Amino acid sequence: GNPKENNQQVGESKSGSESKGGGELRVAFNAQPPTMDPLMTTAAATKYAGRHIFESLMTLNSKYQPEPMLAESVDKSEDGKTYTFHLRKGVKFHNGKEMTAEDVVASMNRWKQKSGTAKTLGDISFVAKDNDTVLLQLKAPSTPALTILATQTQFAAVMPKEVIEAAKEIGVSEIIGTGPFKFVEWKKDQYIHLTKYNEYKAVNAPADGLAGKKEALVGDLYFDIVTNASTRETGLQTGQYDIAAALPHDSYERLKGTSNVKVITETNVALSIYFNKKQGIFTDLKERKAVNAALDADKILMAAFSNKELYKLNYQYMPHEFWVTEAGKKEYNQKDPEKAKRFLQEAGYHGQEIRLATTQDYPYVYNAAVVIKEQLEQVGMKVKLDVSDFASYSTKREDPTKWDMLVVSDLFRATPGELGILQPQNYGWTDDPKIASSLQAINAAASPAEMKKLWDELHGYIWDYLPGVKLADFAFFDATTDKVQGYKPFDGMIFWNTKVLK
Amino acid sequence: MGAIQRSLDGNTKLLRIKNDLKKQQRNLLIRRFFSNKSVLIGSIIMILLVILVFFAPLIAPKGPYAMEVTNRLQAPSSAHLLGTDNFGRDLLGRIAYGAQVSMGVGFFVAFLASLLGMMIGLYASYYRSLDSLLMRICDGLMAIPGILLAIALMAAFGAKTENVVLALSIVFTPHIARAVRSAALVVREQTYIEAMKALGAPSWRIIWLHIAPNTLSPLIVQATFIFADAIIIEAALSFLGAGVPAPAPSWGNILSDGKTVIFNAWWLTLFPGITIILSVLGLNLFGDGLRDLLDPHTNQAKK
Amino acid sequence: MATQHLLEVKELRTHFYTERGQVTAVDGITLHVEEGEILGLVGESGCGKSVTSQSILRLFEEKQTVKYEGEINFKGKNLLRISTSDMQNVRGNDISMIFQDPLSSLNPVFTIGYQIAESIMLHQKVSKKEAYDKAVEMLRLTGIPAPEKRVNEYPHELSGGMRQRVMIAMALACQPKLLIADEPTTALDVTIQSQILDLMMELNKKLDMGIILITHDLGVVAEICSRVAVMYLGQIVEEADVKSLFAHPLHPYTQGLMKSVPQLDGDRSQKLHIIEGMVPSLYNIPKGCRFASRCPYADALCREEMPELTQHQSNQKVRCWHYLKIAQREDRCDVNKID
Amino acid sequence: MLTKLTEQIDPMLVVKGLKKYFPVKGALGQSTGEVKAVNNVSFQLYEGETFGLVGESGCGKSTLGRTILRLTEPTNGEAIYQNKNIFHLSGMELRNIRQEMQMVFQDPYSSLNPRKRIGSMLEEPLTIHQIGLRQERTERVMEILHKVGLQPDHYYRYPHEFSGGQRQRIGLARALVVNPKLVICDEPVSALDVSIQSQIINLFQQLQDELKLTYLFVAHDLSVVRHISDRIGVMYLGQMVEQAPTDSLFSSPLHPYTQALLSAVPIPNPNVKKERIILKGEIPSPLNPPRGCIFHTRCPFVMDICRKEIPLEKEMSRNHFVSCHLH
Amino acid sequence: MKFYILKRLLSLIPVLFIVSIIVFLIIHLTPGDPVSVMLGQDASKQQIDELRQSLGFNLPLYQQYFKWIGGVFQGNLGLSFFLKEPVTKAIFDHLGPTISLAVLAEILAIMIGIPMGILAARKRGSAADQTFMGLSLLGISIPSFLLSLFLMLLFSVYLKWLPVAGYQPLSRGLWTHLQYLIMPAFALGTMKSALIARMTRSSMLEVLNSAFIKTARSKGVKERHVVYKHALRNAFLPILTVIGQTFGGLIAGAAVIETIFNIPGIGQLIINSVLRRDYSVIQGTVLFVTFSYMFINLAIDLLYGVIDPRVRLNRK
Ligand SMILES: Nc1ncnc2c1ncn2[C@@H]1O[C@H](COP(=O)(O)OP(=O)(O)OP(=O)(O)O)[C@@H](O)[C@H]1O
Ligand SMILES: Nc1ncnc2c1ncn2[C@@H]1O[C@H](COP(=O)(O)OP(=O)(O)OP(=O)(O)O)[C@@H](O)[C@H]1O
Ligand SMILES: [Mg+2]
Ligand SMILES: [Mg+2]
Ligand code: NI
Repeated sequence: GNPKENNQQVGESKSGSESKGGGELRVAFNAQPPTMDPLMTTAAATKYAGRHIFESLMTLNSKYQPEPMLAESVDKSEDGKTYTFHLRKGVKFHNGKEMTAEDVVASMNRWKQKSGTAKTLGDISFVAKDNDTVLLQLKAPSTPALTILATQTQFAAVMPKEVIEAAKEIGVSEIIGTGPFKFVEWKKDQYIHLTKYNEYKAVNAPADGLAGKKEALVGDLYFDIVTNASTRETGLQTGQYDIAAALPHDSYERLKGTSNVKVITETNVALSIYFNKKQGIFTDLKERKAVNAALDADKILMAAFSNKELYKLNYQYMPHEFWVTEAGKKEYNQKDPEKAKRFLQEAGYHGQEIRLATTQDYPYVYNAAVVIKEQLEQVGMKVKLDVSDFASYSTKREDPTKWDMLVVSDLFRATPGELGILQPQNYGWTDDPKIASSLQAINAAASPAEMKKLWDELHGYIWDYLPGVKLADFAFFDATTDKVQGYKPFDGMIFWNTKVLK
Repeated sequence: MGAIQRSLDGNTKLLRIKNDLKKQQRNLLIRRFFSNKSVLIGSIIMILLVILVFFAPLIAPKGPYAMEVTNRLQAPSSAHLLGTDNFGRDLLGRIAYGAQVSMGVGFFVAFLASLLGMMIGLYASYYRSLDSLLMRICDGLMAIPGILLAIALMAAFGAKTENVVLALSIVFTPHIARAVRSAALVVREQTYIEAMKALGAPSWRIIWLHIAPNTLSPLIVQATFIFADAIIIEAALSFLGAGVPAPAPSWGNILSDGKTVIFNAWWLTLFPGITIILSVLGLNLFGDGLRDLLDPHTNQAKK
Repeated sequence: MATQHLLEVKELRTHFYTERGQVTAVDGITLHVEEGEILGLVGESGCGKSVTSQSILRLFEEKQTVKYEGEINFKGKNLLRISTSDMQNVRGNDISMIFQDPLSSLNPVFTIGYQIAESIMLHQKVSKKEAYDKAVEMLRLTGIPAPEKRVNEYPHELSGGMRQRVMIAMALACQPKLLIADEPTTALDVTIQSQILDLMMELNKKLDMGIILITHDLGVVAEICSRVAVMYLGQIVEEADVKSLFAHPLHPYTQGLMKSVPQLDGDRSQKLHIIEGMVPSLYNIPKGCRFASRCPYADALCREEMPELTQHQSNQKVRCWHYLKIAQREDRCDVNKID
Repeated sequence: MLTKLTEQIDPMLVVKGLKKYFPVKGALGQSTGEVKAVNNVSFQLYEGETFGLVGESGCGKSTLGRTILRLTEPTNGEAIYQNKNIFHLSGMELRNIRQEMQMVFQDPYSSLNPRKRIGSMLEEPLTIHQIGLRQERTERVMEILHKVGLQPDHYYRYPHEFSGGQRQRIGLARALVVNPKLVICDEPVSALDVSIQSQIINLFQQLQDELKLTYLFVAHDLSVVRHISDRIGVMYLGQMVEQAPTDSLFSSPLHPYTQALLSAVPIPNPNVKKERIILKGEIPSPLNPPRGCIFHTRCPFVMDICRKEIPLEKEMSRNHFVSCHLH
Repeated sequence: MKFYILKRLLSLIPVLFIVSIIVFLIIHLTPGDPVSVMLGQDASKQQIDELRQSLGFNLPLYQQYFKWIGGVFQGNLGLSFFLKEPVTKAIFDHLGPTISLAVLAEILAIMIGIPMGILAARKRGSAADQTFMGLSLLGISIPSFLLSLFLMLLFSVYLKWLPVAGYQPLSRGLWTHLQYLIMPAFALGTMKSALIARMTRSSMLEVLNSAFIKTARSKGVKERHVVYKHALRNAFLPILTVIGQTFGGLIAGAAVIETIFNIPGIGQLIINSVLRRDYSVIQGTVLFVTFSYMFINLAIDLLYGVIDPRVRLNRK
C-alpha cells in the first residue's frame, strides 16, 4: 500500500470529528522540544510548535517591527511610560473560555518573570484596567518597548489565568492558547499533534511575518519528530512528510535540483565567534584583534554552509534594514595573516593553547570551528578543538575557566539590547561600561532616529572592542513537496496559511 | 634399571632427533600456513593495513588536516585519489591517518575486552562460588549504556583516545565473559582437567594453560565482532564529541561526516566503509585461519 | 556355500582425505556373511575394523571426507551404487549397527524411548504408541530392569552397561537382516557381557539374522562366532571357521594374537607373549607384505611383494607367502597350549 | 615378586571406611537423594604390590580411585599415606603427594587435552613439580615415550592422531614421568586389542620391577587381572565383597558374586563350553541400595538373614576376606 | 525450580542496587545537566540557576541519591524532567516499539542465521561455506546506518513499498504495525544473523562429528532430520546464548537504527536521555535494562535445561 495514504487515514480518523476536512500537514521536525511551555525554554523547537497554539499581545512583522496580535490597538502615553492595550474582543481560549484582561496580566507577569529579554525593560508592571484593557507601566520611557514585548525567544504567550496558577516549576501542565491550532497530543519522541481551532478569530489584516491574518488551512498538523536528517530528507522525497525542517546544508544544491521538491530558505541567523573576556588570553584586546585579522570568513562559511545562497557575509550585528550601518566595516573579514602575526607579537603571544569549545550537535558550528582552528594555526596560534555533546558544552560555556573561544549562532533580534554577545552576564562576559551605557541609552532613546544614531556609534565601537567576531548571516533551509502551498517562514516555521494540495 | 640410564651418546642422539623434529614441525607449520588460504589472504590484508598505519606520512605527505575549502567535496580525481571531504581535505590522507586511530581502537578494545572477559569468564566457570557474583556483575555492566560511560569518562579524564578504548572495553567485557564462560563450563568437566589436577597442577595453570586454549574459538568469533563494532561505535561517539577528539581523523568520524552528504558525496562513505569492511574481513580471515591452524581437529577433514 | 550371500563385500577400499594426503584405511576387503551366521572380525586396534563396518552402511560423508571403491552387495543390490534415500531405507531396517562407544553414541538430548521408537517408526508403519510399546519390549529383552520407567530417561541417567544395552535394543528393534556389532561388550563386566551375548545368539537363531561381531576378546569370538576374519592394517590376513582358526592359525599375526591372550589358567610368572615391532603408519605403508616388518618368517619376497589371500583347505584363507611352511610346522605341535 | 606380601611390612597406603556419596539434585535444584558410589571400603596397599580391583560396571571402582587421589572429596573415611591422612592435606602438601601418587584414566581420549601436543603434555608434569632443567625434561620425555613403546616423532602429534592403544600408553607415560610410587590404573587396557594389551601389561610389570611401583589396578578382564595382580578385591555396588591373594581367589572364590564373575569369563577356545552361573533378579541401583546384604537381590543362595542383616567381613583363610552370610 | 528462580530474582536486588549507584554517580559527575539543556541555547545564567535550585540539583549528591532510591523502593522511578511524565510510563511507552522490533529482528536473525550456519557447517570448506561466512563478515562490518539508508532508498524511495520511517502501534492493525518495522528489523536482523550464523556453524561443526550423529544416520534417519533434529538441538546451547545476548542487545542497543527509522524505542530513549541529561529516565531505564538482561539470562538458563537434559543435573 501507499504509506502516504495510510497516514492520512490514520490522521483523519482521529480528528475527523473536530475539524472540517482540510487534510493534514506532516512536518518532519528536527528536534523534540524540551517542553511545550514557551516560557520555560529558549529552544527554537518549542517556539515553532508553540506559536501555532499560543499568541501574544504584540508580534513581529516581516521587518521585525511590532504589530498587535491579541491587542486590537496600543496607545502610548505622553510621557512614554504607559502603554494601553485594548484587547481584541471575543477571542476564546481553546478550552472555550473567553480571554480577559486578567488572563493577559497573569500571562504577562509570568513572562516578565521568566523571560530574559523582559528584564531589559527594567522594572515594569502590567495592570488590568478593565475587562478588555491592560496597562503596561514603565519606570522610564523606552522606544523599543513594544518590540521587546513582541520578542520571539520565550515569547509572551497568553494563557488562561487558571493554567498559569496551576503551573509547576517545570512549566504549565495544560497547553491552552488562543492560536489557530489547538494542542491534541504530544507523543514523546514521536510526534506533536495539533488540530485546527475552528473558533479561531483571525486579525483582519494581510499576513506579514508573524503578524496579520492567520488561518489554519489544514485540519491536522503533525510535527513528526525525526532527528535524523537523512530520514527527513528521504521521507520528504517519498511524500511521507510534506515539509522537512532544517535539512543539512550540504543537501541544498541537490534538493534544489529535485523536481517535486521546493527548497525554502530564510536568512535569519547570525554566526559569530565569542571570546572569553573574563579569563585567559582573550582578555587582551590585541589577541582578539589578531584573531579578527587572521580570519577568512568566506572559507569558514563555505565549509559550514556549503552553498553561497545559504549565507551572506555581513558585519551587521543588527541586519534589519532599519539598523544597517557602515561603522565597523573595515574591521570585518580582513584576511590579513601578517597583521594578525603583528598583533600577536605585540601581545606577546608565545604559543599558549587556545581552547575552542564546540559541539557536533550543530554541524555548521562545528564545521566553522574546524576551519577557524586551521586559519588561526596558519598565523601561529595553537588551537585545541574541544568537542563535546551539547549538554556538556552548554554547561562548559558557563564556566570561564573552561574555554577561550566559541562559535555561536544567534537568531536575529529585534533590538540591540537583546544581542547575546553584548550581555555582561552572558557567556563571553562582555563587561564594558561603554557598551552597557550605550545600550541603556538606546533603550531609553526618545525617537527612532536617535536610537539609530546611538547604534551607529556603538556598532563602530563594538568592532573596535571585539567582544567577539560577527562572521555572517545564514539561513536554515526547509524543503516541501510541490503539493505544499503558502509556506513562508519568518523567524522560523509558520504553518498557518499553508495548505497541501490533494 | 638399564633402560633408565642411557648413555651420553644416546642422549645427544635423542636431542638431535628432537631438533630435527622441531625443524620438521616448523616446516610443516609454515607449509600449513601458506596452504591455508584464509590466513594468507587475511595476513595480506592485515599487512596492507599495517602499511597504511605506519606509512601514512608517505601516502599523504600533506597530512590529514590540510584544508582547501574551495575544493570541498570533490569526487575522486588524479589530484585526490579518493576525493575530498567537506573541508576539502584529502580523503586518502585522512583514511591513512585514520587507520592509526581506528585500528588502534579496534585492536585495543578487542584485546582488552578479551583479556578481561576471559579472566572473568574463566574464573567464574572454574570457581563456581564466584560464578553468580561475576555473572551478575556482568549483567549490570552490560546494562550501562556505552555512550553514557564514554561521555562520563571523557568528561572525567579528558578527551583522549585511551578513554574511548577504556569505555568500550568495559562495555564489551561482559560479552566475552559470557561466551568464554559457557565454553569453559564444558571444558572444566573434561577428564583431562581432572588429569591435570591429579598431576598436582596449580589452579592458575589449569585455568590458563588448559581451559583457556579450549575456549578460543568462541572467543575469536566474539573478539572479531568487537573489533568491528568498536570501530563503528567510535564513530557514534565521535559524533557526540565523546569519541576520538576531533579533528583527528578516524574511520568512524570520517564515515559519520560522510553520512550527512551521502547523497552528494558517495566517496565519503564508500571508501572508509570499504576500509572498515576490509580490515574486519582481514582480521576475521586471519582469526579463523589461525584458529584452524591451532585447532588440531580441523586439520583432518580437509581435502 | 549358498548361491547368494546375505552380504557380500568385494574389494572394498575406503580412502580418507586428510591434510597429509589421501589415506586408505580399508584396502581391498572381501568378505561375506550368510543368513544366521555370526562372523567375527578381529585385529589390531586401528586396523580398520570400524571403518569397514561403517563403510558398509556408508556412514562417512562422501565427497567431503571419504571415497569408497569396490562392491557391497546386499540382497542383490550394490549398496555403493544406490541413492541416498534408498540407503536410508536399508540403514536400520535391513542392516543395523551397534557402535563401539556406547557413551557417546546415544543422543544426549532425547529420551532413550524416543531414540528406540524413532528407529521403529522410520521403518514400520506403526503409531507412536505402538512404537513406544515395542521399545519397552526391546529394553525388556536386553535385560534392563523396569523398562517402562527407563524409556523416559535420558542417556546420561543410565549406567554404561545400560546404555550399551539401549544401543543393542535400538539396533535390534527393526529385526534387521544383518547386525553389525562393533565391540558391543567392551565396556561391560563379564556377567553382563554374557547376558548380552546370549541375547544376540538367541535373536540370531530366532530371526536367522546375520551378525558381524567386531571384538578384541578372543574368548567371545570362540564362544559365539562361527567364522572369523582377522584384519591387519586395512586388509584381511586370514579368514576361517572358528574351530580351524583356533586349532591352527596360519598367519603369523594371528598366531601372535592367539599367543598374547592371558589365560585364566596360565602361568602368572611368565611374561605375556608380545608381537615385536610397531604397526606401520597408514601414511607410510610398506611395499610388500604389511606384516613383514614384525614377522619372524619374513624374507626378501615378503618385503617386496604383497601376498594374495589364498585358499587353504576348504575353510581357511590366508594372506601369507609362507603359510604352507607354517602350516606344516603347526601340525607338529599343539597350538592351544601356549609355549 | 608375586607374593612378597608379608605381615611384617607396614602398608604403604591404608584406606579405612571410605565413603563417597554423590548428592543427586533434581531438575529443581533440590536434593533428591544420594548415589552411594563407594560405601565403607577398607583395604591396604603394600609397597611394590599390585592390587587388582574388579566388579560390575558402575560399582564404584573409578570413584574409589579418584577419591583416594582427592579428585573428588570423600564423604567419610580416611586414607593414610606415609603417616598422613590424605584427606586432611591441603595446598602444597597435597600437590607434593600427587607427585608420588598418579592415575591412569579410564578413558584414554578424554583424559588428553586435544589442543596439546604429546610432548608438551608429557613435559608439563615435570614443569609443575620443577623436576630437571628444560633440556633434561625433554630428554626424559623422549625416554618415557620410548619406554611405553611410542616413537620420538610422536612428540609433536596431537592426541587425536593416535589410536586407542597409543593414547592409553600416553596416559601411562604421563603418569610415570614424574616417578610416582603409587599408580592407580583405571582400566588401562580395556580398549586395547590383545597384542597391545600384552605389551602394556608387560610394561607395567617391567616398570614395577625397575622402579618398585605399587599399582591399584582396575579392570574388567579377569584373565588380565589375574595375570598382573598379587591381591584382588571384588567390588559390588560400592562395597568390597571379597578380598584375597590372587591364587586363593581363583582357586576358591567364596562370594557368590565372585563365583558368578569367574564362571562368566569367556574362554578363547571354541571347543570348551563352560557352565555359567547366570545371575537373575533385579540389578539394584546405587541410589537406593538394598537393605541387608547388597547382593541378595541377585544371589542364587539367598537366605532370610541376607535380606535383613549386613554381613560382616570375615577372614576365611590367610588374607582371604569375604563379606557373606554363607561363610 | 521455584527455589532457583526465587534465588536468581533475589540476587537481582544487590546488582540493581550497585548498578543504580554506579549510574547515579556517572551521570551526576558528567558535565551538563538537564536544566541547561531544557532552557535552550539562549537561556541566561540566572534562569538556569533558579531552575536548578527549585529542582534540587544543588543538594549534596548523597541526598539526591537517597531521595531517588527511596522512591524506587516504593516502586516509583521518579518523574522525567523532560518528558513531563513518570519514568515508568516513559519506559512503558517506549517498550512496545522496542519489543516488536527486537522480536521481529531476532526472528529474522534466527531465520537467516541458523540455516546459513548449518549449511556452511555441512559444506565446510566449500564455496557455499565461504560465501555465507563472507556474507556474515559483511554483515558484521557494514555500518548499520549505511545498510539502513540503502534499504530506505531501495524500498521506500525507489520501489515505494514501505514507509520511510516512523512507528504505528499494533492497535492500528498488524500490517500498519509491521510495515514500519520491516526495514529496521531487517537491518538489525542481518547484522545479528551474522553472529548467529557463525556460532551455529562452529557449534554444528563440533556436533556433526559426534558419534550419535552416526548412530542417527545408521538408523536410517533422513538427512534433514539428522541435521535439524538430532544435531541442531545438541548444538543449540551456544546458539541460544548468542540469541539471548543479541536479544538483550536489541533492547538497549538498537539506538542507531531506531533513530534512523524514527522508532521511539528504549534505545532512543536511553541515548536521548543521556544527551539531554534526563537523570531520572537514565537511571530508571538502566535499571530496567539491567532487569531485562538478567531476566533474559535467567530465561536462557532455564531453557538450557529444557533443551539439554544434562544441564538440569549439573546445576549446582
Ligand atoms: N575420519 C577419518 N579420517 C582419517 N583417518 C581415519 C578416519 N577414521 C579412521 N581413520 C583411520 O583409519 C584407521 C582404521 O580405524 P578404525 O577405527 O577402523 O580402527 P579399528 O580397527 O576399529 O580400531 P579399534 O579397535 O581401536 O577400534 C585408523 O588408522 C584411523 O586413524
Ligand atoms: N560425579 C558424579 N555424580 C553423581 N554420580 C556419580 C558421579 N560419578 C560417578 N557417579 C556414580 O557413582 C557410581 C560409581 O561410578 P564409577 O565411575 O566409580 O563406576 P566404575 O566402577 O568405575 O564403573 P565402570 O566400570 O563402568 O567404569 C555410578 O553409579 C555413577 O553413576
Ligand atoms: Mg573400532
Ligand atoms: Mg570406571
Ligand atoms: Ni614380577
